[in-house]
Amino acid sequence: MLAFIIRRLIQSIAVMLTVALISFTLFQFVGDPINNMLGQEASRDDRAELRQRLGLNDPVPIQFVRFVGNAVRGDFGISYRMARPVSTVIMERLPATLELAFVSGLFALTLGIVLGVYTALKRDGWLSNFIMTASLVGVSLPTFVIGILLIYLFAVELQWLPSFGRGELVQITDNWRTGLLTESGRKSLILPAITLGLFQLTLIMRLVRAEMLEVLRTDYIKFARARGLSQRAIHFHHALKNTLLPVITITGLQLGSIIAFAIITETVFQWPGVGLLFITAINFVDIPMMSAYLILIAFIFVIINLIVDLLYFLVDPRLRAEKSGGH
Amino acid sequence: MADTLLSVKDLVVEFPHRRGNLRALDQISFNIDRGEILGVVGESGAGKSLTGAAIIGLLEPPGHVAGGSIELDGRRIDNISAAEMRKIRGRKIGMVFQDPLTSLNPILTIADQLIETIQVHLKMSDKEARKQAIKLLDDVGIPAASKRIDDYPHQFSGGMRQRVVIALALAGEPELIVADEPTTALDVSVQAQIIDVLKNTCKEHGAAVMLVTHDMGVIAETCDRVAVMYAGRLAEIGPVREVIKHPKHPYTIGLMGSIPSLAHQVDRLVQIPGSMPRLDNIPTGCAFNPRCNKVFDRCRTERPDLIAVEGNLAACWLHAEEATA
Amino acid sequence: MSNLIKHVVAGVAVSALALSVTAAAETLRWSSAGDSLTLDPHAQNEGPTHTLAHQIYDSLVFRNMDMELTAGLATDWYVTDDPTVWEFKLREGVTYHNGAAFTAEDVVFSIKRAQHDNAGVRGLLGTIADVIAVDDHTVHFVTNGPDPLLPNNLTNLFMMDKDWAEANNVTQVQDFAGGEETYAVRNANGTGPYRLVSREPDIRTELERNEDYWGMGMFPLEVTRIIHTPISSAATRAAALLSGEIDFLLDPPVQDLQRLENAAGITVRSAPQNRTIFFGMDIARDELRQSNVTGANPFSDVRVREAMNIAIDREAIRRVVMRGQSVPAGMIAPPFVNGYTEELDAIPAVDRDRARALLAEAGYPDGFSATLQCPNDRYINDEAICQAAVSMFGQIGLDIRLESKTRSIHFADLENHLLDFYMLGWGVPTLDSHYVFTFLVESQSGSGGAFNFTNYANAEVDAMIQAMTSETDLDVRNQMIADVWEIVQEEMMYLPIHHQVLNWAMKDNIEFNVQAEDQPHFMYMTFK
Amino acid sequence: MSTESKTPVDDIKPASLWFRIIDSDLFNSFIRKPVIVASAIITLLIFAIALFAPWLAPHTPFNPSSLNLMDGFTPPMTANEFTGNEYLLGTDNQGRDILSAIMYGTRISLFVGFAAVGLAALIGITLGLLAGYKGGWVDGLIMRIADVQLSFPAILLALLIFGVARSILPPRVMDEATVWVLVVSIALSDWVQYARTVRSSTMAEKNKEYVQAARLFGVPAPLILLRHILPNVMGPVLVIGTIGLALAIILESTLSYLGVGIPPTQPSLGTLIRIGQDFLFSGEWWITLFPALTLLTLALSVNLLGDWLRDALNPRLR
Repeated sequence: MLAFIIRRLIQSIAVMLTVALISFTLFQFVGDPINNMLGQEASRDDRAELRQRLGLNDPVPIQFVRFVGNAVRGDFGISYRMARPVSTVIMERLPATLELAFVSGLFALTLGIVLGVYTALKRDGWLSNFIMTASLVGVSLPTFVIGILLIYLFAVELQWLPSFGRGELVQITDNWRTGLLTESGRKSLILPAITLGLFQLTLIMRLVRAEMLEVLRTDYIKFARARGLSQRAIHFHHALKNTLLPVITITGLQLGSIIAFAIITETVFQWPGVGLLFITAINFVDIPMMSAYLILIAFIFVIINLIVDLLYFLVDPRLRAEKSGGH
Repeated sequence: MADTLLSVKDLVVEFPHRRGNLRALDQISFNIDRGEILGVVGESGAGKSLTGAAIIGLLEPPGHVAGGSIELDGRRIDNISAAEMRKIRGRKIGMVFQDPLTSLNPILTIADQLIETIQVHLKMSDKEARKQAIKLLDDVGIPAASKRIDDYPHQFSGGMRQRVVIALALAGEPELIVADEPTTALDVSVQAQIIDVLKNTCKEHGAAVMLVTHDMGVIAETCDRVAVMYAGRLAEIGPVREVIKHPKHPYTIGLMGSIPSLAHQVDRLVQIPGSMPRLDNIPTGCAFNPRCNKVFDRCRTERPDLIAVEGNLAACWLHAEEATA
Repeated sequence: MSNLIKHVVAGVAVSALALSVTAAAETLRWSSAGDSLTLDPHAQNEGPTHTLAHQIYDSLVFRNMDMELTAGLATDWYVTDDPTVWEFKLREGVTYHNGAAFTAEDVVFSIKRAQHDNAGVRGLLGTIADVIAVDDHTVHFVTNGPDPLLPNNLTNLFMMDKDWAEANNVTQVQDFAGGEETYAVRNANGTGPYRLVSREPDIRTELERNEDYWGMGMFPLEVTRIIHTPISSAATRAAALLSGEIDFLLDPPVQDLQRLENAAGITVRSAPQNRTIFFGMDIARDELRQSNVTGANPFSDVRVREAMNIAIDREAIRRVVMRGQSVPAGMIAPPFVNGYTEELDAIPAVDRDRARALLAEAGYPDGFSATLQCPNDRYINDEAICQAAVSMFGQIGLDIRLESKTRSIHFADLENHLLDFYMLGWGVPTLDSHYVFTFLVESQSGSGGAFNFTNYANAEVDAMIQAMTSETDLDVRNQMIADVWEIVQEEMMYLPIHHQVLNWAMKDNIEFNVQAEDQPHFMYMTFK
Repeated sequence: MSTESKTPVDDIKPASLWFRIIDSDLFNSFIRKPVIVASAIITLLIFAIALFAPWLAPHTPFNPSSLNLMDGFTPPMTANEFTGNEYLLGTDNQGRDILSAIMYGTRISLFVGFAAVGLAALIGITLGLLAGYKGGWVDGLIMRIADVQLSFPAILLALLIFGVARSILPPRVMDEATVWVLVVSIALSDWVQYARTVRSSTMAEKNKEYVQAARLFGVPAPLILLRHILPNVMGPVLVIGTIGLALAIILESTLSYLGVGIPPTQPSLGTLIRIGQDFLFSGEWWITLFPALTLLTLALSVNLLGDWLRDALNPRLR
């Protein structure tokens, strides 16, 4: 067990280093921050001098070592654009993204599992077929189009739900402000969460359905039937549990993608999270902000992967036995 | 004569197919008495397993019973509702599958699966059910049953798992166990043990057994009677000694002749030229007629019914005159 | 635009408007694409940053909603007998939001702070040699040579409290490389009409009326609370106003103006903006970087430039791309800039036949290929304008490829002199043509020609442009301006497209005129 | 077919994918589902229109000099108020005929989709076969690379690759390479699926007797992989590929939305939608609606086909 965790940790660190290298290298190529930091009308001398002070003239390897060293300490420097420490800004914005990702993940997961199980059990029912086809519509349109259509319908035409932002927030800790505790906050969450979760919902639903169909064909389900167990016990006690095991892995990765795909949703709904921060950073070539975001995403992925592995470990008795050396 | 537990009459099972219905079982008739062990033997695809599945009501759709009847304790069970059938499965008829490695749910403990099954059929408290479960495991020969009961399936060897499967099949105290090739997937060294366990525990629990197998040796040692199937039809049925010593159907004769020693298995009849016809291509008359060395005209046009010959029943026109004589 | 007063030199004290402040508490929820970058008033020289600063801080003078130079913290200003010294009389009895008094010492401190290396606004103060507090309410600005335009450069220069800055260790402007953020980035203590209640950068900024404001009674000040939420997506911005979630939208997307105008309860107001959009060409290189012509630079032939100039259908761009929201331009300066004339701004007639003939004359009967570089998120419909232009150039036989990029990359490429043919927009905050010349026409040397990427260099023109800075005789100076414009129009290294038109969309109970600098001073806003 | 007409219907093991495709069961399950037949017809129709766009389209939307700006924003089947021109599906903000733009745009989108899927499959299959067949450190290395790749979601990866390409390629090259950069971006974010599937199938296949026998006969490894193992893993690859095609087309349009896609002078379907969505509130609905409907129809049909194919090729679900 310990060996397993250590091995995974080492792998994770290797992944993180690679990502750091990639994101660092990338920004050696992209845009020039100086132009954004100084106004359009600054003179050439001003620019050269700022470049020198930011260390942009140092050899690349030195810049990288400095970068990794600082990153480990959570120091990604000062945002070129906001003139504030990147890590502080990200910590302020992260709760918004996590809240959105969490709610849309929950939406995708619960509805995805319910619909997946339903369509698997009623494989040839008209409602199942309808759900299966309708779900494809959701993945056949780009997210931004869906978001704009939702805004048009629910915000502009019906005026039921807000078109942007997080609504009223409640301060919980210094950095964490939540919209979940106010009505306007919850209302503001609905459209972005649906927009963001729709794609994952379809994926999870289809995955659950396929897995469930596979499981329902296994011998142990047949044997359970032959023992006269009730339909419910077979579907939900025996089949569902086995179905959800592989779903955990995929869903974990999906949760990571949700955070990344939030870039689009946050842009459409002006959701003040890290995705919007990233897009703004790209436009302003705010290199410290961009690299911090990339590393953050990779970090979240690595953490989710670790958690998924451990969860799998706890849930699946076969793995547990293997890794702990059996009886 | 002991009383009849199961009575199968003219059972027909069909699979709809775009080239017409395929008859997988064609007018099968036989009885099983209480406490009796009936062996069912035949080549792959002869319909042995299908017969078992039809009895317990677990035909894979689109397969379905298209004719005849199945009676348990004098009550028809082939046309009852799914809910009623569920009450019979496990409680009246238990089933043992071929592969113990896949028959057990990998993520539930043995206790979970056993207790759940017991409580579905018998009114028992958790504590009683657990006691009963341990007893069942004891019965099927699991050492240290009270400790091992909380293990997961993967912690048992193949043979041990099949014992667990037998325990599970017996958990609802059924009167009939359908054992579908219960030893095929197992290591040769434990096959005999498992057959013993099956035979003895069923006897102790008063359950009759329908034992589907390839293994004539097992049939000879274990069964009271044996049924021989060919191309979805019953070729011959009778007491085990009679069928082995004095087979009446040319197919059975070939079958017995092909076995140098009884310990051998019958997978393919090397001594009879040709192979079993496919379901969409069964000849008219006797299904065996293209391969039969005693074939005559009637065999090619008219399908023989089971005819009583010296204590056996055989579906062969060779015996038609004897019977009527 | 003739009614716009073109005060360039002399300042006028604003006549006190006898207005009673309405008691009704009005909260204004407004939005725009971008947010202020920092609360530090001297750190950035950028529109949205100044917009917020104008609500919280005051400058000595500012441009009101009609672009008139208006008295802010200074009540009077004039050149002393020494032409290199400006005297500013300061308003008395003004206090900061924290209660401290505003004095001449603060002016000296603020100007010195704004001249620091880290200050983004220091470019505006290049001519100031020294600032001296004569007494508590008199300040002298000493300039390097006469600077008749000095007050024009002070409209976005905000006054900070020296004691507050010292107490919070923000006597210097934030240094980006320095590590920590400074107190002034997120906190403010101004003398302005509104005080800061809370601020989350890029998310939400809330202000409340400063009840002790010196301008109480002089300005309407009907808005008591201001909540700003930036929205970057154009469609969402429009949706927010349509759904009633905001009251005022600074930059409605032009394509949605019709829809907003037609919506019940919403009105759109417009005015010409102080910004002209144009194409520039590198005319000095021997050979273009991206062209099928080798060994020659087609853009260096004035006939080619003229052919391209008359190939552009500016009227079609105005009508279709801009939805009528632009003024086709013949010069790079809007009407309220000193030096503007209608003759210079007249647009050439579209004449494709003559354009082809000119090209043939120049030796390109079959046209040539080149690349046009455009930003796609800087100016109103910038990319669409370029696309339209490419198709118009195509119609006279030129094979122009379009490359559009985000503004940061576009300007970086420009800055690095990588572009043959590019789009640029230019505003004239000083309202004087010299600003245009020194950035766009003067040859690249020292501080001159910082945005002259055409590489146009004409020593005679340079001399005239430099002479303008110290010429105190207005008529002579204006003649210089007219002369330079004539040369610029002849050389055609720039192809002007149009002057942008500003549109502000708001609930129709709001009375608020569009300011040509795109700077809303919310204290002027009134409600029906 | 004729030689196989006597082939018994069930449970004989087909020798290869091609056999399975020709096998009448697949065809039958196809014919019996009208929705699937319709999807296939629509998909083929869209493919054909895209392929023959230069001959079918009424205008040449990618030639800027053929556009008349004054034709801009012409509603469908209505004469333009200045020029009097009429277009079946209207025009966009540049006066481009929407119908022709859709035809050409679909061509680009499909090209990107096919090329990306092809490249992803090529990389994925090669690495998957290698990992599954060789095992050991080769396997370990390839799967670790896959892990790193997975920690970057597709969209971020594509943004990154695009950013790098844009800065290191000279502008002229980049302009011509945009489509290919997009293809590579999407392919690199998508190959892992193929690799994983192929790897596990390969590991299962390589221990089968026929492969062992081929090995004993001294058949070289590449030949074993190509002749014996590859055909057996093509089924799942085909399914992933079909659904991947739809995903690639959508991803392309999303990247366009974020500003790193195909330039608007030669718009793909996604770019058209992105341009058009600016005009959604202003009443020019046709600019975005028709391309969006085309994309929806195409992606839906392809997805339905992929779905059906997955079920049909999976013997356990048959």
